[in-house]
Amino acid sequence: METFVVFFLNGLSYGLLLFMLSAGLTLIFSMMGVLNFAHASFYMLGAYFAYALTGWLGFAAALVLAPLLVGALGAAFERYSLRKVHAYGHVPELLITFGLSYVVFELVRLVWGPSNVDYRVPEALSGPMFTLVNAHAQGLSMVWGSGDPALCSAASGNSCNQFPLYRGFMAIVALFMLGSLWLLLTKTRIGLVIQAALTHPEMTQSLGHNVPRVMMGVFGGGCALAGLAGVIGGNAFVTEPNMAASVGAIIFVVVVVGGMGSLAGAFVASLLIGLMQTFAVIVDVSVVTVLQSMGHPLDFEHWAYPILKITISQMAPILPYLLLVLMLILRPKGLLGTREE
Amino acid sequence: MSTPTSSNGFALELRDVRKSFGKTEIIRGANLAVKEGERVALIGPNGAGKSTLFNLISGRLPITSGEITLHGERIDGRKPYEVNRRGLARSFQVSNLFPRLSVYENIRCGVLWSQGAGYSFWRFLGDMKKVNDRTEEILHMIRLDKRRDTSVSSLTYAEQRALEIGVTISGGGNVVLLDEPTAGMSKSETARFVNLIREVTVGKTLLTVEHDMGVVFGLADRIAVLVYGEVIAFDTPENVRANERVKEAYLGSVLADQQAAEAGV
Amino acid sequence: MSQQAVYHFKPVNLGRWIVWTLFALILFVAPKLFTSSLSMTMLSQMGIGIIVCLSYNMLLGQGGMLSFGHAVYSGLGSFAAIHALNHVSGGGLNIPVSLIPVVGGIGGLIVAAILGAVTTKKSGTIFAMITLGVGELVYSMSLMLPEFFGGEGGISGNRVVGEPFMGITFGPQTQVYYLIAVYCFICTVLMYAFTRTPLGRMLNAVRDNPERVEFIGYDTQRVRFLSFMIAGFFAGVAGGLYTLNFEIVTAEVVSAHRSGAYLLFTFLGGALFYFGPIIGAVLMVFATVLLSELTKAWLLYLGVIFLVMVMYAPGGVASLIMMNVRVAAYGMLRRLWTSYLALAGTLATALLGISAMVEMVYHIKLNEALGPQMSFLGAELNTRGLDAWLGAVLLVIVGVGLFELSRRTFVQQWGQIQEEIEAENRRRAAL
Amino acid sequence: QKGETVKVAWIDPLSGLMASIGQNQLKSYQFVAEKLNASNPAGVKFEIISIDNKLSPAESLNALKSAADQGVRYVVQGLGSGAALALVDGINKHNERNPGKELVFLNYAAVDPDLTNSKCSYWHFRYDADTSMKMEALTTFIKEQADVKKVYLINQNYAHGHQVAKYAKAGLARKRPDVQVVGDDLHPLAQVRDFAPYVAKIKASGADTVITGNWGSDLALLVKAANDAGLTAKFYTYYGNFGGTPTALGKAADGRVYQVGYGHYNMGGVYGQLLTDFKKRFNDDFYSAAVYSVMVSLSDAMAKAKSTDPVKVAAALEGLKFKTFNGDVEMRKGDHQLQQPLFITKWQPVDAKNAYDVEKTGMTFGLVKAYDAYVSSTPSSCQMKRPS
Amino acid sequence: MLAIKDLHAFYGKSHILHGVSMEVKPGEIVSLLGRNGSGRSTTIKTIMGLVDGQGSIEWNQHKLLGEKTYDIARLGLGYVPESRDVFPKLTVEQNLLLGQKPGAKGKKGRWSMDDMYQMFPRLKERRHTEAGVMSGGEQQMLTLCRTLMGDPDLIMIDEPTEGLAPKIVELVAEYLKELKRRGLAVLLVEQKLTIALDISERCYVMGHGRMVFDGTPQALRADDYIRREWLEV
Ligand SMILES: Nc1ncnc2c1ncn2[C@@H]1O[C@H](COP(=O)(O)OP(=O)(O)OP(=O)(O)O)[C@@H](O)[C@H]1O
Ligand SMILES: Nc1ncnc2c1ncn2[C@@H]1O[C@H](COP(=O)(O)OP(=O)(O)OP(=O)(O)O)[C@@H](O)[C@H]1O
Ligand SMILES: CC(C)C[C@H](N)C(=O)O
Ligand SMILES: [Mg+2]
Ligand SMILES: [Mg+2]
Repeated sequence: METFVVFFLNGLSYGLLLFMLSAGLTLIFSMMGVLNFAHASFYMLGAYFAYALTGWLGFAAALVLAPLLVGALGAAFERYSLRKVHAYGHVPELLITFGLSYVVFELVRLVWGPSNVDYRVPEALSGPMFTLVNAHAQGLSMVWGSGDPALCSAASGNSCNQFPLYRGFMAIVALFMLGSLWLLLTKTRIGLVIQAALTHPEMTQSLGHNVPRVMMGVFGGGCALAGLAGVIGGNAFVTEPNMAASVGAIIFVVVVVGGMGSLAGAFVASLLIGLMQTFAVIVDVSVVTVLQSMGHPLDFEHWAYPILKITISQMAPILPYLLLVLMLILRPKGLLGTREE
Repeated sequence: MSTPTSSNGFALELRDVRKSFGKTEIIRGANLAVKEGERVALIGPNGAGKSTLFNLISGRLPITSGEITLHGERIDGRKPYEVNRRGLARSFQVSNLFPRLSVYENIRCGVLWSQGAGYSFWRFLGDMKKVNDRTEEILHMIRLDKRRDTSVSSLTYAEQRALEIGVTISGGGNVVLLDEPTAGMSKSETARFVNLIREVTVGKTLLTVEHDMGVVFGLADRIAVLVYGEVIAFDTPENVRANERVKEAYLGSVLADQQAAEAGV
Repeated sequence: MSQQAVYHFKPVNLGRWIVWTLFALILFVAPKLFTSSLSMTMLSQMGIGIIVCLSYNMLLGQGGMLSFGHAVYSGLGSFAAIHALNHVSGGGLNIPVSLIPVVGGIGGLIVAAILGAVTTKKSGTIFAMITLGVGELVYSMSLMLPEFFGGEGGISGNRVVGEPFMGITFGPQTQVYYLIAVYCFICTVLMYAFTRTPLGRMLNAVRDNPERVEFIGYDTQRVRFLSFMIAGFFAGVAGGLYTLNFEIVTAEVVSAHRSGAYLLFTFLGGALFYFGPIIGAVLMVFATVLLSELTKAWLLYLGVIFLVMVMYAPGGVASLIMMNVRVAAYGMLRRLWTSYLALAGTLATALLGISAMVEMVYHIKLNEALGPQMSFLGAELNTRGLDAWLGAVLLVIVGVGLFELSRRTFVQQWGQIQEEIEAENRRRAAL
Repeated sequence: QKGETVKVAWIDPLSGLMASIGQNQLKSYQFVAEKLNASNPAGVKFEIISIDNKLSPAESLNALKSAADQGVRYVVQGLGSGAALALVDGINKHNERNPGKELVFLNYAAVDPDLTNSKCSYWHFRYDADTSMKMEALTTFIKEQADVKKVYLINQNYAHGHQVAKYAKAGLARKRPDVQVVGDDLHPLAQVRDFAPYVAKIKASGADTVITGNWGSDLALLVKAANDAGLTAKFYTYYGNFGGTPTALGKAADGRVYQVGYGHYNMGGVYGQLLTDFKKRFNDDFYSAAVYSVMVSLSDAMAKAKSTDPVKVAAALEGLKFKTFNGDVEMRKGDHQLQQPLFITKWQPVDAKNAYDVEKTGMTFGLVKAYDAYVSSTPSSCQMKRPS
Repeated sequence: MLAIKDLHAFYGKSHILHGVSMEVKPGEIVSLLGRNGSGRSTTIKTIMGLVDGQGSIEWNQHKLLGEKTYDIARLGLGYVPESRDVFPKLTVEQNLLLGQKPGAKGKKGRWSMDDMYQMFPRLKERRHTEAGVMSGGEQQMLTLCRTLMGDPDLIMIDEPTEGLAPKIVELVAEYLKELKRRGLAVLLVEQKLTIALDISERCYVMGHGRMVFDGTPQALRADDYIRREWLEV
């Protein structure tokens, strides 16, 4: 039970982080049809800007300013680069973001050096939010903060699991993102304008909509979201030049599994993937062990042994890709998507 | 080319065909039997389901219930390419071509299957005399010889429509479905197209949708009227024109008469 | 009219013979001109790259299928080939080394048949995403299955096995190069031939308008699937050649990185023209092998080149060439050469300044151990001194300024020429 | 050979996952070369030519070709056994096919035991201790730790990680059969972002000790997640000192991270001097001390062979006994594996005895135990083919 | 209010309009006739800023050439393209919603959504359908209404009756007159001569990118030469 709760919380909070990361991408992908390969680069920029700003103005200021800066850069990129290739179709758009990701990577390395920077969680947000105590006498209980050290000491025989405060903070920001995006998309016409412009840009302009500006806004907004995720993910994990590459592919999985164009889908997919990956880690089962428990041990020499001996927990981090492939084959629209292309 | 004849003499037959999208039923039990070699025009108000009916016949959409036969053989439930291989060709209301290929290649694509090229990747197109001759022939028929190497995107609207018809008939299907072939054309062009269509469908069965009564009366042996997903009349042009229900649902009072008059009917 | 006759006479075929002969000739003499062992490996890799990029373009350019996982087919082809090679050395198999690439091809074909059955069911973004997922899966699996993929060290083999045939052992790189060149030539011809077959043409049709294809008797999925397998075969052949060239195959051959490189450089070369990927492959080898050796800032250069190319020449290098060929065909290229000279000169000046600055920054960041002195294109620069920086800035300012001037004249000239060509075309059409 | 310039090609990553480590190592080589150029027994001048192999085996082979073209005869590499294995293979073939242009491979960090066992080569010399040797030292240390009862293995799912797990299990079974291995996890290389579930799993298993061969972000993230979840188990690592990781460890990991290596930050002597100078110059840590051994032995061997000819130098290197930062060491003749002492250190705040501040964290790796070379020496199955 | 003088227009390098001049006065229905390819659509597109032009286009003292399309639209010009261009993935209602110009939300325009539904009940029936699957004729109705939602002072309609049933065509003619009654000016490009001549006050005939006729419908009906040379076979 205790383990389950801990895993569930971990899965949930990881899922929320994934959502944070992919929210901006969903926004851009669904509205502009651009597969922004540089999204993770903007995430990285968010982290580095936050690192630089924290040292100067403090974390709170960084939390606000870094995403704005990243958003401005994104908008500028849209204005001076992406827009030029828009007319040539989606492949060039994708490639130009590809190129951008190289440039950002190199510049970051040049400016901040090739290894980790010391960007850490601010004091006020570090430490545990609550502790799950499994005491022999009372069963499972929850204590705010780190709990009484005596309660968790080895001598007491109780086992404790702490849930970091920062993860709670992360979750709140993710939910805030979800809420504001949802408002933006449902309460304004921006979403409609962009979808219209996607198929018929000229017509949309003929109806009096300033399509270029809206596009720039959306791209900048999406990048700002990535930047915000960077501010928060950068210190939760490590801030280094490879951080972009390491999340690059997974966020595409989230967006696609959720259904291209569906914010709710991205949300559900993030949680699903977060939980799935987390729980997969505890499942030390493989075809070999299953066969064994059924009384048919597989010979070590069997040709398929190497494949069949891989346990689900070993596969955990690649399960999302499996999910992606299966999802696209069985339900190309994605979980909550409406469009096929 | 000999037209295969079916047991009952009908090239195309629809029996109680129904189609719903979600809860709305668009085609509500349509019945139609087109004889071999006959030219039929399908008219009806906007949204009556004419294009939908074409989509059902050509296999683009599955029918909800009913039966469609081509030369006596059931074709409902088949994929579009299977229906096409059995001799049914169709055009589209909005030009639906291969934009990056030249005019010549567009037609050649249409010709390939019927000349047995299949999926082969061991024979050169250049060496396939039958294919190329047939392509030239069609090109000539639709009078685009001069534009053979132009890419589709730089054709004028009328040329695109002509090519649309060319691609449709190039496969040699003997039942041809045309969806508003002359829409958007000026009067002179329209007249030219009526002739063109007559010419290229000699010996074939034709089913065409049109809103221009001039074309309809100029082309059709019989007219079917589709209203709200049902065929409410299927008769000779004269009788259809006189039909009060048709007048009320579709023709209106002035325009149709004028057009018909101009076409000399 | 005689004009008419000229029009119908097709001199194209003669031209084609010349082009192919020239291609063969280049393949033949290249190693005579560039003899160092690095240039030999680079030439070999270009030959391999040409095959892969052409096979990739079968999907991208000709079929409109954006694949993020093409390395899976070339890579698994490589693995098939290395296992075959080792079986040959082990005596379990008896095929000449020169046919090992075909084994790779068959490997690629089989993998493409299995995976393609799934992926080609869809098109567009969905196809792209499936290939991305499949690519990641295969790559991850390759590290988890050391039994087949050899783990981190990969699997190595020795190409010098079996009886030498007419003294050919495939030991020296030159012999391997010529094997690659022969395969490269044959594959290029075959893939070109493919574009002239019914399937090749229908692949274009499917790219342009899959919906309509269904109404002229073809099954789009079938067309995509068959072409996908053929592309897989050629990718596999390239993979097999890779095996012979490096004699070691590691998991990186199936990595997303590789797939990405194929995509990028095919596009950069020009996906719209048959020969575009050939240029792309040559650039790919220059960029990854040579550029990274010449400068530490190669990734930056590469990224920037990409941005610029995609923005200003979305048709790739090939389209730039073809635009000029068109001008030349109307006999007007002569008028441009001064402009080109000016453009090149000013651009070179600006680039010299920019790269000097980039290199100095990198030197300061990475090579401090060697002191502030660095050599750049033969010149000694002091990265701490003001003069080097000032000089570089000056170069940039002068270069960019003059470039802008010559660009304006050029654009004007170019526009003029295009207009004249249009007019000429209309005149000819009216005849 | 006096006054001759010897070109040494450094073939390691400057881009990709290990770029940051690579840049540090390149600087280390340039730095040591400069020191030795001032004076060395052979009186030669070293010139380091750096070639980025992007962590790729195939690119390493390209780099090798290019190095050979530039007249290089000595190759150093270390980051990634994959590239090392490719290089060994490539050099064997090169030397066979190009007599008179032999290349010698000096490996300073690639630790796959195969390199000095089944895949051993006459042209390859290793200056780091391989996975099995380090594990030998670690398990000997654990043997003396009574509080170790439950051990958890977590490693990257590739050759290196597999080997760490394998040798750990074997070593523990031999030396501490009472210790229970409560978990043996493999996760993909550099793909895991959230280690929280792994940490929760470790916690649930009740492990008091974690052994991991992880490096780079895989180690940093693992320890970070452990800190967050309040996991108090001790971590026995191979690469805790690699650039960036100490920063990630931070104060929170105080006393919980052990590391095995051929040297340590607070050993003073030559290494102490190198560390200080390097830090002053680059504001970075000189963590791969093997670089020094490589260059010193190379110069010694040249002096001994009285030549810079790689064939003669290789012969001189075999069985060479030389003095380096961690004492008198020997390049074992049978497999070309350097026999040197190993040290167990612990992550702790700087104090009087352990004064070297790592990455400005206020922390350092303090010595807990030193082992002589024989302790960690492992037998080799190498059947060296020597050129006749 | 709209005055065009000596307008030249280009698609890339090909010169399509060769000095077109025309004008539309407030509350007037003007039709622009000509064969396929004579440049009528191009004229309208140039006015909307969708094609590059040279010369002068003036609209209530504003120079339109060089302005951005959306600014031109906001000045009160409405455009209904011949290619229909409904937004296929949006519903009918969303399409209409997009017709409203940004910033004009509060302001009450001449037309409401209900007016549109009244005009074409068929649209109301299908208002939650994706516009892309609607029948050709329905799409035609939708584009007309969508532009009206933006409350333009001049509406330029390119072949509004294409693909409409004869009865609906008559209806459309009625509506155009209704628009005029509400004070709109209409610039109509039409193939169906009967209708065009019936409802318009003045007409222009184009040929090969030039104006070849300018006058009343009566004059055109009377001018056999123009009709034969520039309109019929
Ligand atoms: N995929 C679909 N989903 C929902 N409704 C559809 C779909 N396809 C067609 N319809 C509806 O079916 C009705 C009939 O459309 P169809 O295109 O067949 O009309 P039509 O008779 O061809 O009209 P027109 O003459 O205007 O072209 C329309 O109201 C349309 O909205
Ligand atoms: N996008 C384009 N690129 C190049 N030429 C074009 C383009 N669009 C139209 N044209 C050419 O411009 C000329 C005028 O076309 P336009 O569409 O204005 O004619 P139109 O009078 O509206 O005729 P239609 O009845 O075909 O709509 C034609 O010759 C056409 O081929
Ligand atoms: C430098 C180390 C991180 C490399 C690691 N020992 C390997 O063999 O892959
Ligand atoms: Mg229709
Ligand atoms: Mg027009």
